[in-house]
Amino acid sequence: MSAVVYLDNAATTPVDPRVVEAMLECLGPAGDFANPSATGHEPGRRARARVERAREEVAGLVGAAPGQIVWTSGATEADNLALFGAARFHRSRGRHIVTSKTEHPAVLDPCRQLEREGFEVTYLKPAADGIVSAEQVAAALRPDTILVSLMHVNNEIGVVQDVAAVGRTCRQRGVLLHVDAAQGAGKLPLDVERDCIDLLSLTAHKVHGPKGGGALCVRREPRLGLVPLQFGGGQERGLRSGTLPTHQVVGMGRAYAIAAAEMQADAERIGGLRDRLWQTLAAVPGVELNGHPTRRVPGILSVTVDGVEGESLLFSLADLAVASGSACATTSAEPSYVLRALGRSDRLAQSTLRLSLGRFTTLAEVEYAARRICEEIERLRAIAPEGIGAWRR
Amino acid sequence: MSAVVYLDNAATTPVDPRVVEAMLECLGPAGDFANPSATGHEPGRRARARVERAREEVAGLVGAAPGQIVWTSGATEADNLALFGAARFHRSRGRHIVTSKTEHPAVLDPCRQLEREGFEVTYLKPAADGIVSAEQVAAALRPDTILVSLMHVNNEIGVVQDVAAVGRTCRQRGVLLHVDAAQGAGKLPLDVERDCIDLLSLTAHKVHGPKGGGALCVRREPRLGLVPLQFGGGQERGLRSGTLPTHQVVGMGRAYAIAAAEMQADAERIGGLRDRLWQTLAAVPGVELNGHPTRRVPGILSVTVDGVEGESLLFSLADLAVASGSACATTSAEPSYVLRALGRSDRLAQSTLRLSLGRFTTLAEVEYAARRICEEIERLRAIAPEGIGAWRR
Amino acid sequence: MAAVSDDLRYGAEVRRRAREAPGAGEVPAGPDVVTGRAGNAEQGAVVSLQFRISGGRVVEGRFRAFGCPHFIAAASWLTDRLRGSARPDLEAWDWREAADSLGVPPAKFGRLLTLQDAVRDAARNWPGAAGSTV
Amino acid sequence: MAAVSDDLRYGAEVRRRAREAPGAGEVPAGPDVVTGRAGNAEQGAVVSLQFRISGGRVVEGRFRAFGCPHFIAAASWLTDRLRGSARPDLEAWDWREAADSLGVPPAKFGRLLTLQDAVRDAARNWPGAAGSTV
Ligand SMILES: Cc1ncc(COP(=O)(O)O)c(C=O)c1O
Ligand SMILES: Cc1ncc(COP(=O)(O)O)c(C=O)c1O
Repeated sequence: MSAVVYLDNAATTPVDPRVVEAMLECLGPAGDFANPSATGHEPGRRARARVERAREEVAGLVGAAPGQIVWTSGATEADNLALFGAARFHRSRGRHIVTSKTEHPAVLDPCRQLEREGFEVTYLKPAADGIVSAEQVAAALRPDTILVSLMHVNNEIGVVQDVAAVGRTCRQRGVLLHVDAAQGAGKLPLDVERDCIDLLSLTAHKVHGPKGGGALCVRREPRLGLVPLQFGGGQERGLRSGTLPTHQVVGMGRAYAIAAAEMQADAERIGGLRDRLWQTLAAVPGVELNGHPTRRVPGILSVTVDGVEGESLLFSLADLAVASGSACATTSAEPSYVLRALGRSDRLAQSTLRLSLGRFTTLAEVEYAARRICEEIERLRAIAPEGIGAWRR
Repeated sequence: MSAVVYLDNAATTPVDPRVVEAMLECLGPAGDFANPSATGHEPGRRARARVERAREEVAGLVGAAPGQIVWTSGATEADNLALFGAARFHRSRGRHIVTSKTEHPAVLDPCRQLEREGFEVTYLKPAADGIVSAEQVAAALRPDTILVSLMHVNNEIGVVQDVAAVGRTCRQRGVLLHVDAAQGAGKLPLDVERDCIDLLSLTAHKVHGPKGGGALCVRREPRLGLVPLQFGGGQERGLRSGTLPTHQVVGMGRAYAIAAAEMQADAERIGGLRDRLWQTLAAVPGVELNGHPTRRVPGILSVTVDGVEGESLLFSLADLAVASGSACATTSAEPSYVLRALGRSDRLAQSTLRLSLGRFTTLAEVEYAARRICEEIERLRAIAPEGIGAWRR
Repeated sequence: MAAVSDDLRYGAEVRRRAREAPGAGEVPAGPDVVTGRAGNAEQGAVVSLQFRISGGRVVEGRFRAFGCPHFIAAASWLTDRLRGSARPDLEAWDWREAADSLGVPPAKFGRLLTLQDAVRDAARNWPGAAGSTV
Repeated sequence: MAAVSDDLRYGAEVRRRAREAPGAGEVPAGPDVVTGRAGNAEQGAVVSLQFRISGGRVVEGRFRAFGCPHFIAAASWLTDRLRGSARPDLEAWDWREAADSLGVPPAKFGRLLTLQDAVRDAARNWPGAAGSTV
């Protein structure tokens, strides 16, 4: 086992041992491993009952009814199903979509594909603090706008959008709202009813559930039509065919139930650790926070370090598992498009660390990480030529 | 725990404890749980290494190179990606597709959707033994045919198609061949190179791997273009975006490696149990085998029982987990379209049991099941009016 | 190998009757026995009912059935239910009573109609005139 | 907290030099010291090289670098590599030698060119005429 301090919980989290336990109950020959669609026999009915309990757990976390949950293989599939499904179903009503420049690729790439299929997409530019205002959204709506897609919590910088305000705007204007809540669900309260969210993308693995488990929460009343992405056995009311992976669904349910119960305590503890980390780093000249200072999820801290080259900083911190750009994409030397949209130069975007904390992050780890980051900033600056960056006041 | 004898391994299998062990190594905080795309840090590289090892294991089972494997959420997604991906990419070359009437819904339903999108599909009718001949396929090919999709092993009756002969035919005629090997991979030898298979759908959960893990094996030389179903982070060379579920992929790899090593022994043992079951049932008047008598996978036995109503037979066998129609679909009273295509009447199609065996099926279970089935056939016939069916010679 | 959890598509009484089939078989043949049949194997439901009549009333009933568990259970239930009935009772018997008593789902109502047909057939075959005391 | 497995994008020598940066710093100032600079922070690579010259040959080298691990490692490596070199050696030095010796991937070749520029710059700044014995 490694001694690396794991601070990449925004990329993925370890599965909570309580979730592992629930998953294990659905795997081996003695467990509830059966096909939940095989309700003609008892093992199938037991698996089905577990899947339906998980549906209640996931729905419960976001204020939805169980019947609104469509299981998917993750938020990428949920985002794709929401965007392609709604756009293709409603294309006769209009072909304009509104989103933002700082969405996850699981939203942006389907938007680009929809552009190829004849849709028009407006990409809103957030303010320098990462926030897209409801007024900006309202101003972008057109008579042929059918869908707005705005994320809840940004995966790179952790800022939280005011999806409730955007939801009210969209509802008034009769436009569907899709929210990618991959990073926020289970960490901050969400309520699809109160916030007028028509489509909500969820994933298990950002909140100590299994990777490969997700859901799209779909408005039921009035019924919202979607064209499926995957056709076959007709599972999930025909919206998403494919054998339901009992252990994955059950793991997601357990992870969401735990998140619901422990959200406040986790948020306080993790937020406290993040503040501590930030206080230490903020004392280093030339270190800046990315994104709004207070409208943020507890676990994500994005800092830009002037006067230090990003790849060398990461290399030097090999004892920390941290991210630079979006860790969801395959490693690439491209500067983060999110930080660019916020106005960071290419150089500064590349000299950015995303430190993301989770339920298993300890104070000792955070203190170690803070010390190591300060050390390496100092070391790299010491070997750099003078006059790089603007950090030496 | 239940005392039900599980004979529904064609619907899904329990996960082999050795596979569970491999999956467990990728779940908890001490394991290789990281995001395999996060190769900027060591936990990510460890996860990536495991994913790549699994890719070799899965490719190895079907004679492919690791780079041909695209991970999916199962065979449903693999089938959809193959059909939609190839059809949409190659639509300028032609819009005709050939398949059979006895394919899985994960093939038939995308075909129906493609018909709505302007494609034309020929559905070949197999012979009464379930076999579609290469000559039939050849005769259906047209100048505008771009794709043939034929399954390897049928999920309801277990017959094995001669995909090698069909592959040679398609290769000669320059038409792509997709094979759904969900039921056959790991149970019978398969070789995409030798058999000229351009696209091969795989799933883990029919061979004691986890549900929700699958792959599409895609020909590399010459490169075969596909339009993705899911867009996002660009994983899997852009063909299938979404965070790779390390534990699922690793579980599939382990399941396939075990299947490769134990295929022959499993086939002999399971085939022997199936023969034993069949010998007992064949002695009952009015019990008939569905599908070709010898070209079959070891684990699936489909029998039609004349003079007994299907739902009551299943109900009476509540201590056995067996299937009647296709267990992949949600329970429905429709007679199986596969058995109908083979010429069975609605009544006889409904009076059919699919008994499917797996690695954990024991001789005692098979003997118990055989006895119970004979008992219930006798009991139900005893309470039925005279003259139902043709079974009393 | 027991301890199987119940399939809730079938109510408790349906389960018991479909499993044990009380009343299955024939009434010993005789001039006091009336038979009613209905159904079609191709449509998945065939039933024959036999009642022994005494004093113008059913004193014993038996059934044979080919069909789903609800259908078998309803036929079995009928053999009890119609004990003591006179011919007009059989003529008036309505399948909805079986649906209510046994909790049969709407998808199966057609089969209960088959059962009603068999009861009507038995009434038609009632020995002698209405009210005859065999 | 050690025992980290190695990141194989970086060869062993690159890892050692990028971590320990042997040769980082300045040569004590003096008329026998030559400096070469190149690069641009916006493009992610800036280097300055200092060599102390004696008898027309480099006798000591130091570097400062802002850039990726390969770039830092290559600058460090140069301070050793060019010891004993005369001005024409600096003029002729080719970045490919660093690429080969350190196993630098093609995506990083541009940065090695920056390093070559700095070496050329040092050659231009060589004290006195070619062959002068400072
Ligand atoms: C905001 C956001 N949306 C979507 C995704 C994709 O979700 P998944 O990993 O479940 O495919 C991620 C992370 O990967 C994310 O952070
Ligand atoms: C022949 C066949 N194809 C496809 C599938 C669908 O695969 P999955 O369950 O992995 O979605 C199945 C079984 O469910 C199958 O038997």
